[in-house]
Amino acid sequence: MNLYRYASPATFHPLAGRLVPWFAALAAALAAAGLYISFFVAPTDFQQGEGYRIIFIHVPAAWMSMFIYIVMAFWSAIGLAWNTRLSFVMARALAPTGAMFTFVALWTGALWGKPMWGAWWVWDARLTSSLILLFLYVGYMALQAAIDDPRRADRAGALLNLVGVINVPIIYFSVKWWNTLHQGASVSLTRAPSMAQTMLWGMLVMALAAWMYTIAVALVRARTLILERERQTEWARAVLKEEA
Amino acid sequence: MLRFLIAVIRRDILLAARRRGDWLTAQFFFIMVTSLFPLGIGPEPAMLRTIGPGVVWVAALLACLLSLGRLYADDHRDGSLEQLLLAPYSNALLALGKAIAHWIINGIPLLLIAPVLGIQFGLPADALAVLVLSLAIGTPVLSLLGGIGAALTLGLRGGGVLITLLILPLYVPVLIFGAGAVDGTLSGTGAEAHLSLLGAVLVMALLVAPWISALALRVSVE
Amino acid sequence: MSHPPLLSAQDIACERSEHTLFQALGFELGVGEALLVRGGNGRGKTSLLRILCGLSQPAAGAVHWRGAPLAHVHEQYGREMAYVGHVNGIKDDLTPLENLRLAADLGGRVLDEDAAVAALERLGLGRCLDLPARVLSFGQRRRVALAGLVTAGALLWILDEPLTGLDVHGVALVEGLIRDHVLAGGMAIMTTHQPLSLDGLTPKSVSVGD
Amino acid sequence: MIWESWDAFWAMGGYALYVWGSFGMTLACIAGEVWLLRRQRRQVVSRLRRLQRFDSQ
Repeated sequence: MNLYRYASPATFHPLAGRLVPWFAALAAALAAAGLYISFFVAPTDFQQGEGYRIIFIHVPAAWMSMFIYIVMAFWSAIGLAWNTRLSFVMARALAPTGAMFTFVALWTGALWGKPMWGAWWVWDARLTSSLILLFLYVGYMALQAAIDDPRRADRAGALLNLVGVINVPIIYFSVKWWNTLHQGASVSLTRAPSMAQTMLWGMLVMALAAWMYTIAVALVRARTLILERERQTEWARAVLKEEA
Repeated sequence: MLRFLIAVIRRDILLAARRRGDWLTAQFFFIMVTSLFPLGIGPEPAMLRTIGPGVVWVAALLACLLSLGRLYADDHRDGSLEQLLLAPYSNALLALGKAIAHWIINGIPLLLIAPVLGIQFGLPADALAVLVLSLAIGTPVLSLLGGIGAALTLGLRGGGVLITLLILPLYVPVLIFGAGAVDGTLSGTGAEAHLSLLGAVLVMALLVAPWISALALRVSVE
Repeated sequence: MSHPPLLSAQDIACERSEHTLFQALGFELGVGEALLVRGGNGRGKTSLLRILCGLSQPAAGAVHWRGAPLAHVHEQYGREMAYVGHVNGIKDDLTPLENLRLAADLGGRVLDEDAAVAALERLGLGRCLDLPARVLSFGQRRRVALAGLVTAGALLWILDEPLTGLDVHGVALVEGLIRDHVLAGGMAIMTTHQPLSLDGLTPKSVSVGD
Repeated sequence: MIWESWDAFWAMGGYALYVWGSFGMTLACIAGEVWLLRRQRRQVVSRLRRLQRFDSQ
């Protein structure tokens, strides 16, 4: 057995197992603080009333949906450049959470749009590019699901991910361009008129909570993926014996 | 190098010429999809003129995707893809040649059909010219990006649907700039900005897509 | 023989979906030598040949051609190596001669039409020159692919089950083809399930997966 | 404290459906993901153990 190649998954699995509870706890604490700020510290908006409190979910979710895709591309690039399996696994483990946050951004955008714009869905630049980002996530996951050979799935997914990340700014720009041509500027969710300091803090704390949650969830998913792939190895056998 | 590129293009054109049935399918699909829209929406001329550019462009995207499924699949099945990959030239050159061939075989006919379809939607002459021009700049991008999808989904079950899922989101900028150019002409705001953005997208696709397609082919053939 | 080895494989390993097909496999091959890859079904013979072609990457180890890793000499190796896989790689819509012409174009060579016709005739395809490959039998299409070896003028032949689908006469023809090539200073690597007799030539052999 | 009563808090100044719909869906998504992950982990572990028993026989 070539020890070097198996060394990193074998150490990653228990390490990730130990880290998960810490990240989960941090996520819970930050989320509690963020919710407190969103509901009890941030004052009522004079224009949008209480409805604006949706941004404390919407904006962090929209940020996360972008960040996670970029982080995935980072892992994909590392995996392709240095042929490290763990980075492919990390990219793969992040995708469902990224898709989840994209969905949340769309959902909250729609719920904000109904009272503010009078329609559940408006072809606003941000919502539209979020929708296309969701398509990109879905495509990535569908490609991975369709390929049985993990080696090919890793690499094919990574390439698609990289093409996607090159395209995201172009898509975003084109949608924005299209939007300004077709309907002019409307009240934007993120450019709320009174962007007070407390609101910014609330969104930042919520975004941090989302980050910690994402890390915890991705680590759990990566552990499972690695265990599945390395089931033939000594350490995986030992882990399976321990875990009931 | 150029010789290899030309050899690849000539090869695909020769093969397409031997199988004209396959080739005509995508063209007729393009015609039928566009002709269905007035039936679904109603023959009101002003309405048709507004949606015309978008409909023609969306149909072009779909027709392109329809033929992309076979870009590498036939060669993969009969083993000639392996021979192409082993040829003494860069694989990126192969991917570029395949994309150019795809554009000549499937893209250029779209350009020729599009004005006729534009007339169905009551587009004026200047808008028709811009429509053809935007398709001329935009369809090579579709072939180049689509090549990546075709390479990634090579030999997978449900590859035909999967490629749609992977590639359509990447086509969004082309659709926006392409249809936007025609819209710009119709509304009098001009098409130059759209066309130059479309040109920029084409340059980027030319620089990046062949390399990624080549890597994807390597991954899929392995 | 004291020729320096042109092709060398060191310590290569191959994995397919989670399990190891073979590992620590190595050999060297010089001009005028042939190598027979042995092993049962599903043991990785084809995988080994594809690694030697440069179509797949080994999970460990490396393959060198003229002292350089395959990935660095892709273009040179492409000119000096010819591969016939278990699918023939010929186009059904083209005639045998057109297929050979296409292969030459893509390899950057000019096809000597007379030599190509001679090669096809040598393989018993003289009567099928103008028929599309679609109407040929499996064995005949195999022969077209093998005729491509002759016209490719490559130094190293890598053949995956070259005898599959051939009748007795065809087997003898192909054996003769391989023998002539190797004795004339060529190299060949092949797998086969059938007994292979190359008079006056003893191939090296390597086993996978046991 | 910016809320006059808990009722006012839950009513969200008339935006209850939208605000609680957003936060509720987010919570549901997170809970769903965590549940799916746990289930997946359990399934994978039990499947691999079965495979292992099969291998060792």
